[in-house]
Amino acid sequence: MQVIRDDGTLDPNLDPGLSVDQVVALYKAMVRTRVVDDRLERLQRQGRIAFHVGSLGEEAAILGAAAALREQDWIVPCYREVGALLWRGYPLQQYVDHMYGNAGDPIHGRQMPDHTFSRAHRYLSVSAPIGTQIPHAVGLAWAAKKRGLDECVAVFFGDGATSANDFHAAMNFAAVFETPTIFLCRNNGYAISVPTEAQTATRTLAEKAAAYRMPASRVDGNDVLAVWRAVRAAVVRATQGGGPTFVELVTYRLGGHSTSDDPRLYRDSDEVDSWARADPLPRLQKHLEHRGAWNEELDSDWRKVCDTEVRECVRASEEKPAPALETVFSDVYASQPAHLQDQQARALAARDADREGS
Amino acid sequence: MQVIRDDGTLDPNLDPGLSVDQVVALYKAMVRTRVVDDRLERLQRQGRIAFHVGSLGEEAAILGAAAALREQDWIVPCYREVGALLWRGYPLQQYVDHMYGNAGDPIHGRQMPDHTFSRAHRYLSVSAPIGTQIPHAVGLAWAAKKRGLDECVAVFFGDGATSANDFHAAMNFAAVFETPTIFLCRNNGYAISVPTEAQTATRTLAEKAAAYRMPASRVDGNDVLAVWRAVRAAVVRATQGGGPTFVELVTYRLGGHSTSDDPRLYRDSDEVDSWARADPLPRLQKHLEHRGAWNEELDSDWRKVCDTEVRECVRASEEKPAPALETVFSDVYASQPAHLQDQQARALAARDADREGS
Amino acid sequence: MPEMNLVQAIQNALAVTMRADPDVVVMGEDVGKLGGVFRVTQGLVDEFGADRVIDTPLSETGILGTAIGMALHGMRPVSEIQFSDFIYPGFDQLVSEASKYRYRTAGEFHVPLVVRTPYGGGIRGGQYHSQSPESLFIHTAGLKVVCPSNPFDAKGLLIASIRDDDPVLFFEPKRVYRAIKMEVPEEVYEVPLSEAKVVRPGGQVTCVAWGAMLYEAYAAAEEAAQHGVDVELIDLRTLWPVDLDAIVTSVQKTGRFVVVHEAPQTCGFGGELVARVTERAFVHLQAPPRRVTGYDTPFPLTHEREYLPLARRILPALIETARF
Amino acid sequence: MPEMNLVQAIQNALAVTMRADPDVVVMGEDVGKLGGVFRVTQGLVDEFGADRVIDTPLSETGILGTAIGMALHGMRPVSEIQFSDFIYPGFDQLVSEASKYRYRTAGEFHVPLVVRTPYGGGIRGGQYHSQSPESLFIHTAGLKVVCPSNPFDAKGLLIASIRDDDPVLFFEPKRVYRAIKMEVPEEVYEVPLSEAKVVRPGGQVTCVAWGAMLYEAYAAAEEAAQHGVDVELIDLRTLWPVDLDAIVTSVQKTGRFVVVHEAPQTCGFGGELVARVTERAFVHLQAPPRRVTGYDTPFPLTHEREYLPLARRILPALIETARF
Ligand SMILES: Cc1ncc(C[n+]2csc(CCOP(=O)(O)OP(=O)(O)O)c2C)c(N)n1
Ligand SMILES: Cc1ncc(C[n+]2csc(CCOP(=O)(O)OP(=O)(O)O)c2C)c(N)n1
Ligand SMILES: [Mg+2]
Ligand SMILES: [Mg+2]
Repeated sequence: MQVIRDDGTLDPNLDPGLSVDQVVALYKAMVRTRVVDDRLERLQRQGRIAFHVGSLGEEAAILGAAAALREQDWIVPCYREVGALLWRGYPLQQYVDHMYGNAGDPIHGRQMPDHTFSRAHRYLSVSAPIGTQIPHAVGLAWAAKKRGLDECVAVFFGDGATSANDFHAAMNFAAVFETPTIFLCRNNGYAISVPTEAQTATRTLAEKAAAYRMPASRVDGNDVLAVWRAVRAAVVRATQGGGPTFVELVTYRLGGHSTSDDPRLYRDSDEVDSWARADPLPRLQKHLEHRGAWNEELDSDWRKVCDTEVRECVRASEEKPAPALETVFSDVYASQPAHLQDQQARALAARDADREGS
Repeated sequence: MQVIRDDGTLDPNLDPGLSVDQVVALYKAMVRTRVVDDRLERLQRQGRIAFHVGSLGEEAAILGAAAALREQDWIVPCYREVGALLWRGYPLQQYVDHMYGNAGDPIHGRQMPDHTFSRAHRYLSVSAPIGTQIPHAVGLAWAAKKRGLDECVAVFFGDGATSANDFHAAMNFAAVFETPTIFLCRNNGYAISVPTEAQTATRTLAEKAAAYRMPASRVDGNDVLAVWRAVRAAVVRATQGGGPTFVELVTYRLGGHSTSDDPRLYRDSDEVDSWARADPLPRLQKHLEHRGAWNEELDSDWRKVCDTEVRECVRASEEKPAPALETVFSDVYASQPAHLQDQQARALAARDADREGS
Repeated sequence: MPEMNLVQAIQNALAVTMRADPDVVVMGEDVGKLGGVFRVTQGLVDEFGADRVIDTPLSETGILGTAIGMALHGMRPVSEIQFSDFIYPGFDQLVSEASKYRYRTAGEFHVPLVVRTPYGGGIRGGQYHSQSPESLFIHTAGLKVVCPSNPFDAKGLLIASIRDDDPVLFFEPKRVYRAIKMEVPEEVYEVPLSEAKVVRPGGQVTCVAWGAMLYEAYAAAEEAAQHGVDVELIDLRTLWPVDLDAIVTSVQKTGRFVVVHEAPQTCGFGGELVARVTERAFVHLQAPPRRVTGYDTPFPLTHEREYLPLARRILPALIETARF
Repeated sequence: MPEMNLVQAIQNALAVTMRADPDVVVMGEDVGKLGGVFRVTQGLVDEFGADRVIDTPLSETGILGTAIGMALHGMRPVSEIQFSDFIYPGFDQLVSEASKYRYRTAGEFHVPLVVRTPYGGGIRGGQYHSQSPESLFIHTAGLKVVCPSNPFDAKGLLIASIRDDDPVLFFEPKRVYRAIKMEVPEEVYEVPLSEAKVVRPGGQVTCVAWGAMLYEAYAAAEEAAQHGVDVELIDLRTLWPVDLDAIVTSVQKTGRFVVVHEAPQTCGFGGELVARVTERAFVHLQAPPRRVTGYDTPFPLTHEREYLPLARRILPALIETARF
């Protein structure tokens, strides 16, 4: 499904009817996400942060979905969706602090970069193991239903995750118990080096929903309005007691899997170039210009604003110290048991002895 | 799909064309399986064996499939398919010895009853964890393919197993790597107390194959010729390089889940009665009588033969001693490591000390 | 006060907690109409309905993974794993998710989940209906592990576990389910976690056990007394975080330590206790600590009574340790 | 003789074994064109083709479960788990199936499977790219566990593991992958399993380590010498079945024992070794055995060097044990 035509006009039958301001806000969020991404990638190259996993080329899939959800709806992320978290107002400074694992990092440098979360923004915690978040989204939605709350839960995962145990269990439970869950499969063409064609024998990932008798749709994931439309439809179904929906967002990972990856080893540049021509940002920009709501000047100004913002955050983050060593030993349990008190005491002693030593 | 009509005649369009002798052999094997089942159930009631999990009502699904396979094809069992193993000539005495876990048990009483296997009969080992055997069947078939052997692999599992991790992984790998695997799903209506309708939101289990783009068929599992036909078709496809097939065998568990179960707690007798009218044995018997190849006298004679045979085996089994205590400590590794030599020595010493004690 | 066996006490603990707290739900395979294969949840679906006593599809990944999601929302799910031998398909959700969620969100999210599961041998269950996998979970930081030995403790510990804000593995000694009865209060009460209990005071040898093996250790201790060996027996009740002080205090007195468990010896919890006791009470030790455990083999069927560390294997260990 | 780092030695071991035996295949996520995320399998697909160097879908259950099936047919699959932190989705296949198949078929079937997986910290991998789960597999009867510390041993141990008829977990210290180079023969050779190696003879304290921590223990031992403490350092190489005699012989000489590992302390392999040493060499022990290990928390990122049992934490343990 595609809403934004190549000439920038909208398919009148599919136009979800967002106001210009809404679309401009979406576009700005997509640009901001990309600018932040770009800065973090440079920082990693410069060895100033350890790692980054970005969303280059997938911004429409991520932001379009985030925008289609309501404030009370939950987002259960994979690891490329920080754009959705920022869309909900998560402070950029806090995100950058997390990227540095410094004293400002809400989790005290306990996880790798890009492992964000925020209860205030109804955004669960990023976890590295593929697929584990999918049953959480079902349980979360199930709980909302049991507690009679008007909430639904959108969970992001990749094409590769459809092969995981947790995908199968989660899809089955959601369908059997009719939980208000929206399965957002970012089919970006690859699971690291493994192309989607090698991940499954099916032609599409939407086909997989049939095994659970779950309604499914497949949309152009680089068309932010098509994404918005499909996800909003799923929200409506979920809130009307229609149960779960599977949405395949067909997109492409324009960058490497992460800063640790070298995609040249497994895909050729022609493929990347052809997808670059389907980049969601220019497509939306064209539409906005067509609507007379955007132009080059506004664009470069906005990019500058975003870049300055992130540079400011980086500067601030680099001045912050490491988290206290004590933070290694807290939050394992609600209260610290004796064995962790011992271990913490010994770790602090070792650290101090060391300092004297050196 | 149904081949044997209610009047005992065959649907000419679907008749797989088995000879009378072949069908009689099948019928006799089904009866033998049931007689053995019945005897073992009684023995458990009498406290002479610890446990039994039977196949009452599912004999057509099991024997029809076994008969459709070729000698060189492998069977990967769930736990109700001993009928298929006996069909391949496994000695009944050995099976009964296993049921007693005595010195004649090939695995020295290391597993619960009904955990059979036989390399000679190309029949893998029954394992209690649901679904774990399914990826084995895929790997086994994959190996045969890699080694250029004309073998295919049929794996049995239940309706409940379709919810397991291993089912999802195995179906996906089989489809992606086009292994000669035949997925035989015995849909007997229940996973212990959970009806198939509560196991999945789909109307059939065959639908699940769509998630892997795997060809699937759904047949009357109480019609031994329909089962034979579907499984043989899958064998042909597999051996012609057509890859895996999913076959749903629609049947019903007329008995309890196992001798530990009490089905009255979760299903009413009307349901059982209506399925009892679809019992595969009378249906096949009627067909054979129609063919003039069978009658009441032959039937009761054969049942007597089977019953005497199993009683003989039971008598012999009950005279055999327990396996040697040493067998607890062997076969953990190819050769016994030091720590197990120690533990064995201590166990034997404890046992002897005990004997003196008492 | 009514008499209850272990099954009834656990059933009662679930019922009283569910009455008091609508956020408590029970989920698992066959927990509804059937009441579980051991009938522990029998009757609950009649009182609380299928929305709170949930028969799930056959997926431990789903049972644990969706329960974690419910817990993240603030509910208090009690998941049943039919046999602890079948917990492995859901192992990842416990080890990678439930155990680490609080840590990786600095407490912003936590997982008040209880996983009930029957464990252990002695019911002719063979390889896959007899296992005792507790040490795998004790090794996993962020999980708590509880194992009651009697109906009174079982009810109090289960209520405490459900009210606890961290994920708890609740191992039920299936061999004890209907073996003993005792008086259990009808009302709600807690037996605090991480408190061991001296069930038999003694001065010469400290013996630690839990669950079904506690009775074997007790029998062995009584018999040891006939041989003039005075054993102090401790019921651990909560395996992790363990009440190490209770053990060390006793060993400082006796100078001798024997630990008993069904699980295979190697990397079982016994080894950890021996190591901690040796580290904390080395100078008091007058004999090598001893482990009486299952063997390092899969769990057998016919010879399960030889495999299990029953009284007849514990007794010589107690006497030899005392006389070392 | 060519110089190789750990990555090259393992790559070479796979190549020479695959040339010699058509039944050896390599399978896992990204092992083909990409050559694995650590490039260990780089180039193999070019030499052996996609049928023997198999990029699988993203499923550890599938990678291990189908490999077991291949092994049951007589092949010798080498499965790669991209990080040992991600082995849990396939845990059931290893613990319930691979480990028990020989036992439950009295040897009629067996599973010659090798599971290669990078483990351990020190590469800024945080919670899910740093774990050391060896004790979970050591606890599981029927599995062998190997962990090389250097290129020469890695090649010989991997070849021995592939030729071994039992399932082997082969843990690769990712921190060492490119950290050291040494001469490694081009030809096929084995380093026998279950043989530990004394890498530094000494008389006062026995120190046991493996994998990446061996280098930390070595550095600490050298520094201890400056303080007049003479440490005997043993590289375990195979963790299970363990070469206990090598350890006990050394402890009988030194009377002192220190074990080092990255995994969390509780129910880690160190506790098992302390227990066995205490049982076997109690009368020789002149100081409490010590464990220098990871802490009982998830693996942190920023403070990973504080979390790891590096030389600066091992040294005081050696000295205090020697001077106890
Ligand atoms: C259980 C598990 N296995 C392997 C990995 C290593 N890994 C990290 S990301 C990834 C690929 C994921 O691909 P996909 O699901 O398509 O998400 P994408 O990165 O393309 O957004 C893999 C294999 C992991 N994190 N977890
Ligand atoms: C992983 C796992 N979970 C739970 C069980 C307990 N259990 C044994 S049989 C069974 C039901 C299986 O149902 P189905 O797959 O339909 O096979 P059937 O018994 O009906 O032939 C269950 C839940 C198990 N053996 N393994
Ligand atoms: Mg992808
Ligand atoms: Mg069934």
